[in-house]
Amino acid sequence: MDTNISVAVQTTDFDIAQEYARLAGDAAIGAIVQFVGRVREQSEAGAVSQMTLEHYPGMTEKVLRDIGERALARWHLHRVRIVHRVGPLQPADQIVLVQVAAGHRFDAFEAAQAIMDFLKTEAPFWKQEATPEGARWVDAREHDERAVQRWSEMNDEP
Amino acid sequence: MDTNISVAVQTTDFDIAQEYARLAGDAAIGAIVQFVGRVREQSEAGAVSQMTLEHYPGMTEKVLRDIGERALARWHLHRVRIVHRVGPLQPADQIVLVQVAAGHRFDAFEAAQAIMDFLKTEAPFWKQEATPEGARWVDAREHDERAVQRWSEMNDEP
Amino acid sequence: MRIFYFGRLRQVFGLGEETLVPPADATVAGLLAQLRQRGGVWAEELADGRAFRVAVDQAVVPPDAPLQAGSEVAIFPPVTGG
Amino acid sequence: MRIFYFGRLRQVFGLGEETLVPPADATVAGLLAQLRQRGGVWAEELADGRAFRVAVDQAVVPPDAPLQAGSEVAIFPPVTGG
Repeated sequence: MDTNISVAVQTTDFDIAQEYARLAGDAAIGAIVQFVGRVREQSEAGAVSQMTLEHYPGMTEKVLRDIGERALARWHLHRVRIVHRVGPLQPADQIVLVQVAAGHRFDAFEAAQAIMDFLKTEAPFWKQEATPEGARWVDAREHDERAVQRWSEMNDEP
Repeated sequence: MDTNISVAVQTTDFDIAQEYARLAGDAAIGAIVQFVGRVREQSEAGAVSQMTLEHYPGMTEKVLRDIGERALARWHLHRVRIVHRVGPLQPADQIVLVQVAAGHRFDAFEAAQAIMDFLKTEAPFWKQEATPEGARWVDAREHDERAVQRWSEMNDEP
Repeated sequence: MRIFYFGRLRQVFGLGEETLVPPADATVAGLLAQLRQRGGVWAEELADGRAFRVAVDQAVVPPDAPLQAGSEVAIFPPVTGG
Repeated sequence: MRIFYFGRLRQVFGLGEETLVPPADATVAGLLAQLRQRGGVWAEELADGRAFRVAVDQAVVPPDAPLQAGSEVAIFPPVTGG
């Protein structure tokens, strides 16, 4: 299954057109979902002038790959790609890409959502925001914990 | 609200990078979902060598815009873009793009799914497939009818 | 009153468009009854219980919807885009 | 046994990494008890009921998970990526 999953953790930006181009010409694919998460200029704490993402090298890649494998085991998917940036980012910068290619749209949409929900609650990334009141570590959000319950079958790890 | 909705029905291809670039630098956007539907080489009827999409000019654009407006009324969205191709298409060709930009991922994912479900059941497009047994009009699928029930609030049109 | 046919119905009827005067009762149901009287594929495809939709002025309507001389009518199979 | 700290905990502890011998009972709970004995921010941040996670060899584990001399341990706040 591994050949269908590709993950990357990087300081550099990613290009959604380039990621999409890898799927070009594959006529078994009927549905592609690309999700992009970006830095917002506003958070619960107020204006954000910069965001810095820290991670746990090694474990991050392992968790992302594992999330991809669980998605492939549950839905009919052709390919899963997850790219997450780390380091300093500015408002409007891209943070994360989840790209899922499937035969049908239900699989592609559900898998992309589930991957994001798991990434938000399992992948070892931590955000620190620079605000007018100084630097602030972002708190984990309860609604992300609730969202991940939707996919309870995917919680049963071997 | 209209300025946030853009629809196009066209014979020419669309470019997801170009569509995405329209959102560049907007730091109010935290989540973007791009869905692309493509022609599959296999359908229930077997191998597909070509697909031709017919539509009802005028009504199509009206229905797509109305679907976008209902999504904007229900979710917190910054922008909705729907592009649908008509005419002859080959396997792996792009058929439809739904792009939704929002502050948060739940809104972006749900709205994109709902828009596709409504498009599949309301927008006046008809597919004809060329197969080894000859041309065949694609049948409407019951699971699309069921899928659209998920968004029952959006069915209450004025 | 212009009437358009789309998709499989356009092909089966061998007709994409025609112009008729509104039926006596000026409703969609009256128009469908009139078309069925043509017999053959018309009676077959537009029979009660067959899956087709009618739009008046580009919005799908129920059988009791009114028709006027200037109405734009369309009859088509369930949609299959996306 | 290497121990890593991440995110807010790394900052509060003023420490990203250290090397310790496994605790007497060779469990995560034993290690946490030992760290709390340092007092101050250690006792405070690692108190029962505080939200933090422990990973051993890059997988999140419960408090009764075993530790070995070669274990890679990480202690961190709830994750906030994406």
